[in-house]
Amino acid sequence: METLLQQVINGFSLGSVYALIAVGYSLVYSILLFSNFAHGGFLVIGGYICYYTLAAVGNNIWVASLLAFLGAGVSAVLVERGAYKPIRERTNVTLYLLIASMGMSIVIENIFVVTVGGRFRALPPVIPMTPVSVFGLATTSAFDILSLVMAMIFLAGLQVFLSTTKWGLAIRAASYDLKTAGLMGVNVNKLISIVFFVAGLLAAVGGIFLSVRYTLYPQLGLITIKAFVAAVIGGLGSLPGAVVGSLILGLAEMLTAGFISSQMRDIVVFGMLVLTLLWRPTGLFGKHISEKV
Amino acid sequence: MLTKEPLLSVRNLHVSYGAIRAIRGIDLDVYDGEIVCVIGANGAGKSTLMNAIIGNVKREEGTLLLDGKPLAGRSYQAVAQGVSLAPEGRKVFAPLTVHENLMMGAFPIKERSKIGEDLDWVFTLFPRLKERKDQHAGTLSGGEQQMLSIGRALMSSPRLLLLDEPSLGLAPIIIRDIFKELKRINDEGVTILLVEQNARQALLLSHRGYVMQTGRMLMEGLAADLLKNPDVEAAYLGTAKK
Amino acid sequence: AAEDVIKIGHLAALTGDWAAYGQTEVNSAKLAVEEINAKGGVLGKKLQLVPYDFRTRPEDAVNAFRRMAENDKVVAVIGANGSGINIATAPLADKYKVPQIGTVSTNLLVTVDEKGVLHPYMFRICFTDPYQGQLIAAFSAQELKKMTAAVLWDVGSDYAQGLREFFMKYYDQYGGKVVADLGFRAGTDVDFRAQLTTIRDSKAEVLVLPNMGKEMALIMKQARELGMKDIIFVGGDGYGEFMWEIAGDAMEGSYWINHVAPEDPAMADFFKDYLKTYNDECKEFTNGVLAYDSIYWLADAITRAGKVDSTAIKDALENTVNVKLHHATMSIDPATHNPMNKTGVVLIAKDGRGQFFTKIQPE
Amino acid sequence: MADPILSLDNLNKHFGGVHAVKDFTFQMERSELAGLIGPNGAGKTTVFNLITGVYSPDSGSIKFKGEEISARKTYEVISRGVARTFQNLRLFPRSTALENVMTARQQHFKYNFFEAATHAGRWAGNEKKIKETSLELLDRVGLLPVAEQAAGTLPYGHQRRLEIARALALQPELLLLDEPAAGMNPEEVQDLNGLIRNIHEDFNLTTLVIEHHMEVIMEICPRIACMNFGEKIAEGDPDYIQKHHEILKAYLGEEVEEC
Amino acid sequence: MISGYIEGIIILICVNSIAAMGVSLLTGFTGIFTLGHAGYMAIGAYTAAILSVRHDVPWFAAVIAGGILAMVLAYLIGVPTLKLMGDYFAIASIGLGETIRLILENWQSFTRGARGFPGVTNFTTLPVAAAFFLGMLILMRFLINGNYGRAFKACRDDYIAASLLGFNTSHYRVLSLTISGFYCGIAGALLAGFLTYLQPVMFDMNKSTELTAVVVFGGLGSLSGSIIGTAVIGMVTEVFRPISQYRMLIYGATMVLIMVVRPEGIMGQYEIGPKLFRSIFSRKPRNEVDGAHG
Ligand SMILES: Nc1ncnc2c1ncn2[C@@H]1O[C@H](COP(=O)(O)OP(=O)(O)OP(=O)(O)O)[C@@H](O)[C@H]1O
Ligand SMILES: Nc1ncnc2c1ncn2[C@@H]1O[C@H](COP(=O)(O)OP(=O)(O)OP(=O)(O)O)[C@@H](O)[C@H]1O
Ligand SMILES: [Mg+2]
Ligand SMILES: [Mg+2]
Repeated sequence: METLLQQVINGFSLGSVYALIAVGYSLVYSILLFSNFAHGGFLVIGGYICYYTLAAVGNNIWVASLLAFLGAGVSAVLVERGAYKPIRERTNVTLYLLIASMGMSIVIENIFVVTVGGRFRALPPVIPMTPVSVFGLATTSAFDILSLVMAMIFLAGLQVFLSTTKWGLAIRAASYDLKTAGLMGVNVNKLISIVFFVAGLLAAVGGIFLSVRYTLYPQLGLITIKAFVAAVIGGLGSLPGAVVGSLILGLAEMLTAGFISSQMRDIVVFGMLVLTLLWRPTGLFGKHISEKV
Repeated sequence: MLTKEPLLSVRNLHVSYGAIRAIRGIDLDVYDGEIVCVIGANGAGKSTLMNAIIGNVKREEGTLLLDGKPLAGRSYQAVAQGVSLAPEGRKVFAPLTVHENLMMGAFPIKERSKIGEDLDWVFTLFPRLKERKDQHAGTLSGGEQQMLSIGRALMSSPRLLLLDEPSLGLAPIIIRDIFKELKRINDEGVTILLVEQNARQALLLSHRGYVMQTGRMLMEGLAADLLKNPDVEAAYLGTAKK
Repeated sequence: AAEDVIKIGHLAALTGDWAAYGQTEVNSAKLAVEEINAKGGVLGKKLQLVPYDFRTRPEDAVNAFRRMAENDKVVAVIGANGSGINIATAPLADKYKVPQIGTVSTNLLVTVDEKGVLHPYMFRICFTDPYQGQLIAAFSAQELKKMTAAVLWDVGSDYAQGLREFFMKYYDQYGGKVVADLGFRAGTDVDFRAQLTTIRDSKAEVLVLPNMGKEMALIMKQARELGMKDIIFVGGDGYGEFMWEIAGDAMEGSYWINHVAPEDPAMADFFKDYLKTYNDECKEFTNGVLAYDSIYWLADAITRAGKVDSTAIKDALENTVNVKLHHATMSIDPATHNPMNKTGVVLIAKDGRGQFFTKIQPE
Repeated sequence: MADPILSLDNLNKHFGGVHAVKDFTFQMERSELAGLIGPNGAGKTTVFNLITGVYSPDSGSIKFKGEEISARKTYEVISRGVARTFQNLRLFPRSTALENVMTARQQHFKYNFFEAATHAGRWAGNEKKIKETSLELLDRVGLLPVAEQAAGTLPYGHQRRLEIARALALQPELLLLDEPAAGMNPEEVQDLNGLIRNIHEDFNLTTLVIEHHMEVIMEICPRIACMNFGEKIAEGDPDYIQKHHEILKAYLGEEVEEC
Repeated sequence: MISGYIEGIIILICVNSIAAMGVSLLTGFTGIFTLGHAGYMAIGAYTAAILSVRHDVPWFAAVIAGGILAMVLAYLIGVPTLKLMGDYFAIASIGLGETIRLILENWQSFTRGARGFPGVTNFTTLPVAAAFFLGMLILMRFLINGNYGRAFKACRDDYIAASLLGFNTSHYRVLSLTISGFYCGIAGALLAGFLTYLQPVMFDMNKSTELTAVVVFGGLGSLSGSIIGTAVIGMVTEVFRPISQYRMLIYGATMVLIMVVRPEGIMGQYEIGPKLFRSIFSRKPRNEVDGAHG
């Protein structure tokens, strides 16, 4: 019983880190309808900016995260402007964007490899890691609670923005048809830049949390694959789906590793992904609008 | 009725798609308060002209003025200047509901009360849309989508309304209603530039008309004159009974 | 001109997941080359290092090896930091008759194939998986006298798989009992609390970690967070000083069975020079030291061969007896091309760094 | 009707709260040319979708050549001899006009996988025939000059005709045309009328046309059915339809009264 | 005589091209995007290795067996999963590819796990690789020219329209995946014979990504494009070998650059052949048409 509780808590804690990443990824997906594999890169950028600012200004997490948010957000916008915009202006086959984003993720990773080296670095414990006991039965840490809360705050904020403001509506319209959205008077490029900025910012939040919890190195972005899987389970483009999918994935990983087989952890994860999709081809929260002929 | 300065003036417009030169030097004027229609065979470049005016395709060459000021080259800026287009092929936002589509049309409008009024107006114009307020636009019938597309263009309260084949796929009675309504909108001060295959009805509605052929302007004149022109009659009006 | 330099190839992962280790290796080997050249080189010729990346992929390494052997005409190759790579390049070393020294390639199959036939041109400077596995088992069972152990290892790593296998074998022989044997996958797994919770429940006294540094550090940190206060961590040569940054206090009291100790007086100059030259500490010091000494070993072999000829160098490497290097005195078993009787150094993590604890050498 | 090729019996289809097709009964005799009209949203396209298996009916039966096809998959229906065009164009935009037609034409010239992979056996002969007949069809709809142009770059009216050619290439027994004249000017509509008539005569094809252009329907369709709100409200010859009070009110408007 | 180094590069390009042809059929011609085809290469590689080393099966038979097993597996996986569309299939295919690798890692008694499978004979010499490459290329070109090719493209461009032209689209989707599985299986088996040693990491997601990447920037729907793409990427990594650290940076930048400069890929949908030359010399307009999302 205690073990189960502990594993469930472990699962939520892992899931909440995935959620921070998955929300940003889903946000970009929801507008450009492609999987931005460079998302992991923004996360790493955020992590390194935070690391070096902390070193430079002494452990002031506020300044450091602010700079990290800005830096990752701006890099995301620059990547969009430099690499994606020329492509989407010429074609709407999203596969091209996807390959460009894969290339971009390799570029970002290796920029860090050649400049700061491949070494593993750890952020000082700027986010409290104090153990928190859950009814004396299991332990978690302040950190985990904080990351879950952060994920929820961002989710709620974005959700309100998307469903109640006219810019949110514009994002949804643009995700279907950029050109026609332009005909409605929407400055599509500006809109996309905003979306990428927010996504980059979210990635930086994830990057800081990941670097504090785990460690920081150029390949850290790899973990986003799991977050993608989570987002797909939840339904691509759906933000609540991204969060729910993340929590489910985290739970599944921990329970499998704890009770079934630690080696089979990923098999179960991917098996679950496939089964979910076979049951609901657009994920748990994904909308499927049948095409009218 | 005609003022001296045209509301929209197009001079020497050129547009190409790769090697295809879709528009090769076109001049066109639309005066404030007018309804002008452009007719021409398939592939003449009518849709390209509309898209070029609103900045949906890149203009290669040419000057476009709206009210004497340069017309912006990007669609969102053109919309802000008071131009709006109901594009060919409807182009409704399929995953959004009818209501959300109309709200997208009202994107440049700031005052909420104005949006509400316009919405009511569009709904009285197309009662079917009101019935289907919360249906996803992608599942509407062809004609319903056409109504939505026109309604959406009206929602931005444009000074210059561009319509690319508004009658496409509509039932005769609806076409008649829409043409009547266009007349009324026009009377209320909205200038209209119209592309139609339904040339006879369009000319009947319009003040002036242009005839396009393979990227060039073949003719222009008062609508009534064009209707009577034997060449136009033979080529574009058909021998439809009247 | 070209006659005056002796080219030595270096296969090192400079990109990808192992980039940190590979970069340190190249830096260290370069240091050795410069030192030797400053003292006049070998046989009156200067050494020149030709480092190639292999993207952590065997098929890339194979091309790199061919290029070194054919285009660059290297006389010998050191590296790579990964046994799998060496297994893939071993047939090429034999074919081109270019000797290769594995730096941290502990898999048995690097020097002999699975039928026991020796690859005449493959050597290694480190000890082997069975030997290191035995050292860990002996240390846990005999020195620490802890008879229940858990293993948590990277299923995707050949190194971890080998070490775990031999640890389990010898631990059993020494009378110990493995009460939990759990896996994970580096790369996408960074959270090990599920496995650790199971290990906590298994009441193991020792947690054996046959992995790379990042994962081991994360495991220790997360174990302490889960309140596993008493379990003793024992690991292998994946240890690196950078782990302190990640795991912090959780490192304290852990033991590491390694090739070398960072405070080894014989290595002090090297660490100092490294810091001076690269303005960075040599934190992946095992890789650094072994790459550094591989160059010295090679230089010695070339000198003994008396000519710059790959086959002669190979013979000289094979006949290495009591050659004094910095971290150890080398003798090579001609039958297996493994170093003989290399003592393991046990480090204890204390006061923020790895410190010499004891030497072990089971029979 | 003696031996109807197509027989729709009491079809019903709901979408959420919308009763798109309601107790719809309709039959077509072999080689008949009939029209289907009705206000926007009346359910005409849905009837086509039901026949071709894009949707399955909530209730009712669809018999084609005597066989019940309402539970069949789309491709199975098509392979039994039905072809259609689309209200919203559905060409393969990146392929050339010729390829578009050939893709449909090949359904009648099959060869097996082995022949395809080795170009042995029937491959060469069939490929040649596929191309020849496709070119003929393109010629027929007047698109031969643009045979090698990517379909997506053709003007709208040409794309509509290409769709007809592509549907014909299937050599169907029943052809369903969904607003073939949309986007055409009166002159072109006249050509289209001729085309539909010719096709109908030459291939002896059963044809059902949905149109809002009265000059198409009234001129070429001896029998016309009219729908409103999913129901069939009238059926008869053009004269009958043009005078039908309800149709005038709901669909044609007074304008037709004038003439 | 060419040097062994160049020979090695050519062999690898031949082998990778075979896999790329398979992915090209699936992604370029059928419009199904995959990120897991390294898994099928792994199946082919391990089958060929185990058969030839443990059971003394002649290498040629072992290679074919590798291809066939990968094909069968692709079929079994395809039937349920090809119901998924677009990115959903792509992300699921990551899972499938990784699962294959995981099984190889965990089934140590059979595959020796991460420590790798050594001792395969070096049967993939240049003539063997070249012969397979040519044979597989001809087979694929033949297949694509004609009914099957048009059917695949129809499914790619508009699967609703395709089914309304009488194509059983799910049949063609599965067929396409099955054939591509065969191609990747053969490629994997040849890789085993080239390297003589296998490790599961060789077939990780990076490998899958690379396969799809070369197909996309060769040009979707162009077989010769896929081969050119493979060669370009192979050359980029080799040419920049001396600046090892920057190599991957250049590799990634190349990927981005090709997409930005020529989003339709190096070859667009054109093939090297008489048609291309005719279209170059007659200067017929080549304009791009927007396809659907995805
Ligand atoms: N995206 C495109 N790419 C290439 N060529 C195009 C594109 N769009 C249009 N064209 C070409 O430009 C020319 C003009 O087309 P346009 O659509 O403007 O004609 P139109 O007068 O609107 O015809 P229709 O009456 O059929 O709508 C045609 O030759 C057409 O083939
Ligand atoms: N998939 C769907 N989901 C929800 N409603 C649908 C769907 N398909 C059609 N409808 C509704 O069913 C009704 C009938 O549509 P249908 O397309 O058959 O009309 P139609 O007679 O072809 O009209 P038009 O002449 O305008 O094309 C419409 O009101 C439409 O909104
Ligand atoms: Mg047009
Ligand atoms: Mg319809």
